[in-house]
Amino acid sequence: MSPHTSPPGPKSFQDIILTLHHFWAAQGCVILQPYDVEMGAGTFHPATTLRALGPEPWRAAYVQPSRRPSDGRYGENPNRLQHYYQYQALLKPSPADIQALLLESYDAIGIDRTLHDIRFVEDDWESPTLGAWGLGWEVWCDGMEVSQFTYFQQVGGIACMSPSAEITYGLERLAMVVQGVENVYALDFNGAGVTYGDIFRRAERDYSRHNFELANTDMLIRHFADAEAECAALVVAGVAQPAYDQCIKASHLFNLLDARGVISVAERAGYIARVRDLAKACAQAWIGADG
Amino acid sequence: MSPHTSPPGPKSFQDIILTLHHFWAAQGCVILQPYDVEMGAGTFHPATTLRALGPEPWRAAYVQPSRRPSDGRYGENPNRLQHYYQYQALLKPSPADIQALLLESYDAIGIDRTLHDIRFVEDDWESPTLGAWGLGWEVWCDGMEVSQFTYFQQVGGIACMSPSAEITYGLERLAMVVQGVENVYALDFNGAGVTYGDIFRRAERDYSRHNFELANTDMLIRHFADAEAECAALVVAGVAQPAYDQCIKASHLFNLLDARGVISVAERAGYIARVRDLAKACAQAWIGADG
Amino acid sequence: MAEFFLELFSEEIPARMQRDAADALRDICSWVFRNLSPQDVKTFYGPRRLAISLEIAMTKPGGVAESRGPRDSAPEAALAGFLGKHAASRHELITEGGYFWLRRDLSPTRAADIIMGSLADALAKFPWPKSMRWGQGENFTWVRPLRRIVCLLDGQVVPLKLGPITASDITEGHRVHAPGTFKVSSASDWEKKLLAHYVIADVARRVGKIGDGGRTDLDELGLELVQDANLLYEVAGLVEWPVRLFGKIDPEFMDLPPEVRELSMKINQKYFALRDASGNPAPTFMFVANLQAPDAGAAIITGNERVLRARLSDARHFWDQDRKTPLEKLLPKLEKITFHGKIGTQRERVERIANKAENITSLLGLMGEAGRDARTAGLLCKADLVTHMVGEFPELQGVMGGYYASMTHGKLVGDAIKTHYQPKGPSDSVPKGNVAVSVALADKLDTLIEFFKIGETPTGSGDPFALRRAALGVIRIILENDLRLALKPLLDHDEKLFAFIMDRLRVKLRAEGRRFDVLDAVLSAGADDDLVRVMKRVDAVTEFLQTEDGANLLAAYKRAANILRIEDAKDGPHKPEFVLGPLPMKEAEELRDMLVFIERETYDNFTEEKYALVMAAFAKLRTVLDAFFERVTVNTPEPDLRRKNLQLLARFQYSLSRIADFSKIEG
Amino acid sequence: MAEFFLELFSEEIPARMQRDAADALRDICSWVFRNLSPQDVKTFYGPRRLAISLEIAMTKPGGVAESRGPRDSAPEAALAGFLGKHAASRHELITEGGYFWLRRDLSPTRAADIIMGSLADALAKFPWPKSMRWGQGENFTWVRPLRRIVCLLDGQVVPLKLGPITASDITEGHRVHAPGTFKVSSASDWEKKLLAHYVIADVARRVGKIGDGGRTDLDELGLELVQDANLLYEVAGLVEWPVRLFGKIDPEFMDLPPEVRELSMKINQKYFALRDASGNPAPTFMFVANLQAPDAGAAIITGNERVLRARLSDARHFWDQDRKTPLEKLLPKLEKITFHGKIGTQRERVERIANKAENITSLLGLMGEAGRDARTAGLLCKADLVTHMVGEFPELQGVMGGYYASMTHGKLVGDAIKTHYQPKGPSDSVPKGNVAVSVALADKLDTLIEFFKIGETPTGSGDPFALRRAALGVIRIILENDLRLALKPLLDHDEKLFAFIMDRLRVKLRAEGRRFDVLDAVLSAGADDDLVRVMKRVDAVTEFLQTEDGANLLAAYKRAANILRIEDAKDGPHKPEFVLGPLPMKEAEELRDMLVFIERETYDNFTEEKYALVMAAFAKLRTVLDAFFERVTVNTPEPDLRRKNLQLLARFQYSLSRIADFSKIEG
Repeated sequence: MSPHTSPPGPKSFQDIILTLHHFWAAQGCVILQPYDVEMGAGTFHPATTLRALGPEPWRAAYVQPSRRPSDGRYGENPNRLQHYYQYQALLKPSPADIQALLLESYDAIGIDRTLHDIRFVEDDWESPTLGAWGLGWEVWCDGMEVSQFTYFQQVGGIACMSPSAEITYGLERLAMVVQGVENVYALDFNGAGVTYGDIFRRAERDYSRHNFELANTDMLIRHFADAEAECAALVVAGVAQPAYDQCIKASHLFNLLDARGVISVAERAGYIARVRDLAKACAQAWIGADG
Repeated sequence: MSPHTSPPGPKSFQDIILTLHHFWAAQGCVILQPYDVEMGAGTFHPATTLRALGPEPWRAAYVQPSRRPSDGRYGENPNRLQHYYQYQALLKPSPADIQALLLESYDAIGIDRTLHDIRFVEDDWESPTLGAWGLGWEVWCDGMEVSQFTYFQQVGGIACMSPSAEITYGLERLAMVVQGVENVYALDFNGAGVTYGDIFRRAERDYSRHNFELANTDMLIRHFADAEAECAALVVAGVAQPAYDQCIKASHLFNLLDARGVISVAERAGYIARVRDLAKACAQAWIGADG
Repeated sequence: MAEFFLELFSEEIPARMQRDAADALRDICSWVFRNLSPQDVKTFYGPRRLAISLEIAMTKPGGVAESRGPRDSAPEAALAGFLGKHAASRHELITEGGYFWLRRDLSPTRAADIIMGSLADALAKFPWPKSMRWGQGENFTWVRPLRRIVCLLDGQVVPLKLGPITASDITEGHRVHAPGTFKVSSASDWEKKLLAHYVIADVARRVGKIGDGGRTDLDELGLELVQDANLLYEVAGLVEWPVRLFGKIDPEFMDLPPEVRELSMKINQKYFALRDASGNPAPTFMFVANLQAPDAGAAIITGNERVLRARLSDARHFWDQDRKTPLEKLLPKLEKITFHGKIGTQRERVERIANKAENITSLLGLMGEAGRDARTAGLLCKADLVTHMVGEFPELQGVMGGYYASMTHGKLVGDAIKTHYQPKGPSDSVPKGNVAVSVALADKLDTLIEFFKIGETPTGSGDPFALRRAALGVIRIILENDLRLALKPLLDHDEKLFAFIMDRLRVKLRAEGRRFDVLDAVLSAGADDDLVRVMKRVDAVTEFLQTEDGANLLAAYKRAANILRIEDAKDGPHKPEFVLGPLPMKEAEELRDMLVFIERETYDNFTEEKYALVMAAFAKLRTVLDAFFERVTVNTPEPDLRRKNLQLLARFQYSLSRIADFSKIEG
Repeated sequence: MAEFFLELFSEEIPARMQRDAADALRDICSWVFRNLSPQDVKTFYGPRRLAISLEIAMTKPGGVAESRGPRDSAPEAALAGFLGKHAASRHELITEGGYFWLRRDLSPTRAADIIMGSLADALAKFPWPKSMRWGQGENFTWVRPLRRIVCLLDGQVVPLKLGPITASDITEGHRVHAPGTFKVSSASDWEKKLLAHYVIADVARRVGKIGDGGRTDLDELGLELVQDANLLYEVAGLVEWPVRLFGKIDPEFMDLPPEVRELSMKINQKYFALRDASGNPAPTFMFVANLQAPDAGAAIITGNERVLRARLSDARHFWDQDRKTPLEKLLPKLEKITFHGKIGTQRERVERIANKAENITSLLGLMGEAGRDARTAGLLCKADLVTHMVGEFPELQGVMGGYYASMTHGKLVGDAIKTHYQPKGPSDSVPKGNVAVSVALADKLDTLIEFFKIGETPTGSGDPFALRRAALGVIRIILENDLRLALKPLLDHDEKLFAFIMDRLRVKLRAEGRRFDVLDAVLSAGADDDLVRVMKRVDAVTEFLQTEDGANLLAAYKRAANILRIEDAKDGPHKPEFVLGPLPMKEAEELRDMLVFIERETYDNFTEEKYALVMAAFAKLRTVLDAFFERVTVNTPEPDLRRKNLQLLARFQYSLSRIADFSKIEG
């Protein structure tokens, strides 16, 4: 391996990710790839949702592109994106020094704790669609929420036998703090002249149009029902992860419908409950079958 | 950053990936994340398909989970997987020393060129679904194909203004060579006791059942038509990448239908042509609009 | 006596839970040590620790434990069972009063044993609002992972065990300024060493440092803190070593509505707003760091300013966007928002509110302009639900509608929309001004009417649609604005709903420590749906009852009522007719004449709601009543006279009943 | 004369293109340097370089360039046009023969200029089967990126430019053994230095090293290479420094069908199969590395063995899986495979093939068992298309079906299926044995009939369904098995198809360098759809024509035909009737009698296909024919005699026409 020497100055976006990979790998995490199904948050990755179940120890870290259709701002807002990256570390069981590890990981990417005010602010987490909840914090750096920290208590309606600690870094925000920039599109992506905006700005504009104006809602509604039925059928067949893919799809379809503004307040709860039912069924299938 | 020191002995699967990231980052590549839509090969990632178009310089590297439904072997075959990882580097324009760079990247992950026989064996690449072709090689290490190397000539039906060099590493095969193991499931994943099989074997079994026996073909056929129509509509609306997502989906749906064995030889060509039409339309939309 | 000291050191405890947790800890210790003469209790709480110190006896005195066994005549089996249960042998028993008894001497209990036993048990059931498991998945739960326990009795470690943790004398200080651990030997040692390790253990000292902080910094800036006790305590729960810092607000954000700016600052960032000498919002915010940084906080300020800039940029964007579209244009979007499945859309709702608001203005005697304004405000009052700003900050609903409406429809309409959700709670103020009042009333009345119509009424503790709050709002708006309205027509004559509102009024009075028996008395004296009048009467009666005359009258009333109840049971009822002509006793005649006089005199006053005069008139009854009861034997053997006396008493009751049913008044 | 040397150094050139590329380079240089007396041309090719050396003159001699202008009487405008085109002025022109002429002296051209000009132009259009652009997207294309050019003339660099590259005297050696660059001064210097840099430039030497390699290694192992020239050359195109290595094949794979093992080795891995002394497959494979590794190739061997093991494991898995399901069970799956949209499924197809195969066996005079076998083999011949093994290795279709079928249906059926695609090309062998032959014929005939039925016949170079190959297969199977069959009934009497097959037979003969005119002659002599008989006749006639008698007879025939053509045009046709009775010339009588004799004598022989005897009989005509033409004046003035003579000649033609239409034979 050609030795990798960090460039001087703040780390680039991609260097931050690589640094976190090395950091968490050193903690025994498997460094996984993002899941290749559109989803709203890294928690939906089966390496979190499914592996958080059951008693087997598990440590994993990965990046997850997170699609939040409603958060699109046509590439005009310096802080809001409908597509961004989460860095997720999951440690089961939660180790005793997990908070210290998080802080050390900040050290690693260049946030000096003696100069920056890092805080753990209450944030109880709940995912109604995943039938999951946990307790934890937002982690603030100088008033900016840069991570979320959750001790999982329940996932897919099943109490966690061996509670995991889940750390989710908002990579863009973290990078903005590290690089001291005000506009996400101005982030130095690779330390060699490419900015975040060079890569993603056009997509933000186009997906905002897609999410708010263009996506075919009739189709999305049909596909939601399809994913629901397919998930149920696959659960019956006992294939947990393929079934869970359909659950993820249903969730994302719901998010798209929501962004398109065609779900009434009354219908919302129903959609969420339907996705939760899928998540629960998948969790049962995962636990039920022998690994 | 806590310094990352490679462990002694052969690199773990995840170390190989991180090493390649550092290597290609040093060549000015942006290190991207996998695309979060199911696809058959890293070439489908918009960072390749779309960015290979047009004259703008571009260098990117990333891992892509590749889903090949027909290649499932129920977790029983030591070399075949329906889900595996490609490492993709794309350099536009192709640099003069690109072959040397590839060989140096092998050095980096621990393949000693003085002991191993590395060869470039003709392999002209064509993706009928992407309307793409190029010339290049399979790269062999001791008779094992560990990478593909292609100079793109056409993508989405459009001649490449500034031909890219595309390098695709088959990560599992590469790791098997590096680690000297015969069974993919025995690969050391993280250098800390977790094997590739621990993570993926159950999924291989379940997805093989899904792909060959369970997936609802009526639904897949409908969704193919849906993706086709939606892609066309989004192209008309001028949003290239959202449209292209639908093209990727159509392609994967086709692969699933193929695995389920419901596409006759006669129909195959028709399906492929339909996906290619989508890819071409997306490429036009990408090029046509101002970036 | 010895000092007991306990510190429960955990990962960060939610600020909002800390004070209650300290109280709970105090309660637990007081109970567990109840036999150890606990005293000098002091609690500490903060982000990572909850602690208590108190003086207790080192031992609980011994005594005798007595258990009654079966009857001495019981079969052997019963006796064997008793012996088994207590692990006793036959010779330990005595018989007494026909029963077997087991009496055992209890030795004194060491405080340390109580700590390891009862205290540990009680702490394991600590009443956190939410608690969690962690690590290897033990069943022990805590608000966040418990990492250390210091447990000292008279300076010695008591190895209390809670879940995975065993107590020691080791604790930690500030994460950054003083990493690592240290030993403590007592509460004061702990507090002193913590201070040396950059932790202010006492919340009051932290609050002081945050809220005042010596003030020199604020004085230098010439600014005043906008007082917000909740925020103060919340922030004190977030820091161990509070450091006041000041950041600039970019001028471009100073023309945003202050509510927007300050909500964003407070809710999202826990920043304090400041005012300049003239009381105007200052372009500076105060915040509290948990760090004494070597650069005097420069980096922290930069970071916080950046965050606020980002937040306010977002707000500014919404503000600019929203102002491009008049609220009217948003009405069609309300058609897509279901208010409630059985009630309909928000669009239908605002139509009703508009009608009702206009109706109320006309009932209030206002014509033309005001009615139109009320209608407009009613129609637009929910339109801001679909603005960008309210989508982002739901707390600003109404407020934003107010701003947006005032731009196109003037201040009256704007204010009406702004305040139409008020009062949002018992401490919130009510809208003022006819238009505002009409809209706020209409909004709440509509909610009440519609939910009652579909049967979604509150049950027990369940009130998902906050109808109780709405009812209270109606009451307060009416009363505090002195609105003279017949309420029932506004309720579509829904008697159940009227009763519900009256019940809320009763609860309100009780909560205010006022006599709700008087309310019942007044209401029983004649159905009235003019709340203002009802309360005038309540106030008059209440006030009157507090006078000696009033108390006397009440006593007389009760006496009369008592007599009548008994005699009516024999041959009643006795009608409250005036007995004309001379009566054998002049005291009876005087009472009758006084009643006639009072009734005549108070008739107009009552109608004119001059309740003070009414009561003053009744006050005059005192002497004649006293004389009557002193001299007249009501239950005289002469039947005619007895009837006349009883009729006179009934008339006395009747006269009073115009103002209140005194039988409902406790006395 | 000077040495010209050119090396085109690129990234790896596909092995299959290298030889043609070297030939093309030779052609280009020969053409470009045609005026420089090129000689001693030698080409080199390998994975990364294409080179040529030859001797050429340093200059091309001068000469005169002559252009004819307009007529000297042409208008001025025409003249001006001519002058403009040649950039000439009026005084340069001369007139001659009524035209203007421009004659210019050409100075001698330097070879270097030709290299920089014409050669560069020609190389820019190098006829690669596929070529590509790279880098900055220049329009220049090459088979793979061109990285260096060495271009030397008499040891001096000629800075030839191709695309982004300018020639120099610098090249590179082996990637690993000799990284970096070095200078060369001549072809021999180049070849010598390359050798020192671990590159064998001459392909023949590489092939030699691979295919023979001194043989000591093979001798030690006691093994023989399975010769495969194509593989040898392909591998030589993949390595610059070939090193023979040997790997073990795990015993567990030795009971796989050798086709499976060897296909996997050859196609996928470019490994050579080996045989032991008894000619049996050896559990060892040979392969060629491009590296002389310090561990003597241990790591390389380990790696290659691992690859082969993986591949063979896969194959073994398929083999085990497939054998669990009898082929019959797979037939329903064929229902889902469309053979062609207008023709139907594979299931329908095998039904037809089964019928036809059985029919053919009975036509071949075989009954019972053979018919049933043929039917079974026909029905199952495509079933392996849905086996795992053929899914993986499509090249093994038929072969695998053969293995699988032989397990349950015996060797005859198995062999029939195994060989039923044969012959796959002109060099492939044809099936043998009645059952195999029937199925192979049935398969091909079915394909031909069905595609002709739907009109999908080959056009020009387009033959997407390989019908030409199928027709040739039919021909070869019939001929090489000596099958006596009437072909037309087997073609459902499709005359177009029959003509197509005959045309293929014609092409086949031409390709074999045989006289297809004889075929036409034979076919014209009487429609015959028994190909064996047709070819016997062709052979007999061909052989006969090669004798002096035959040549003479042909000449006589042509003479007779010539006469008849002319005379028939006047008053013909003259019928080929025997003129009975005496004739004026005994030579005519003798000819007649001989014809009578021959016709009588050959009738049986012809029917019995004793064509040699037939020809021998005709040979006897020679002397009488010679005499006839020498002595008889055919075109005598006497009409009767002329008619008789002409009828005699017509009869001569007629007699011959039994065996062939000699007019179709070139001579």
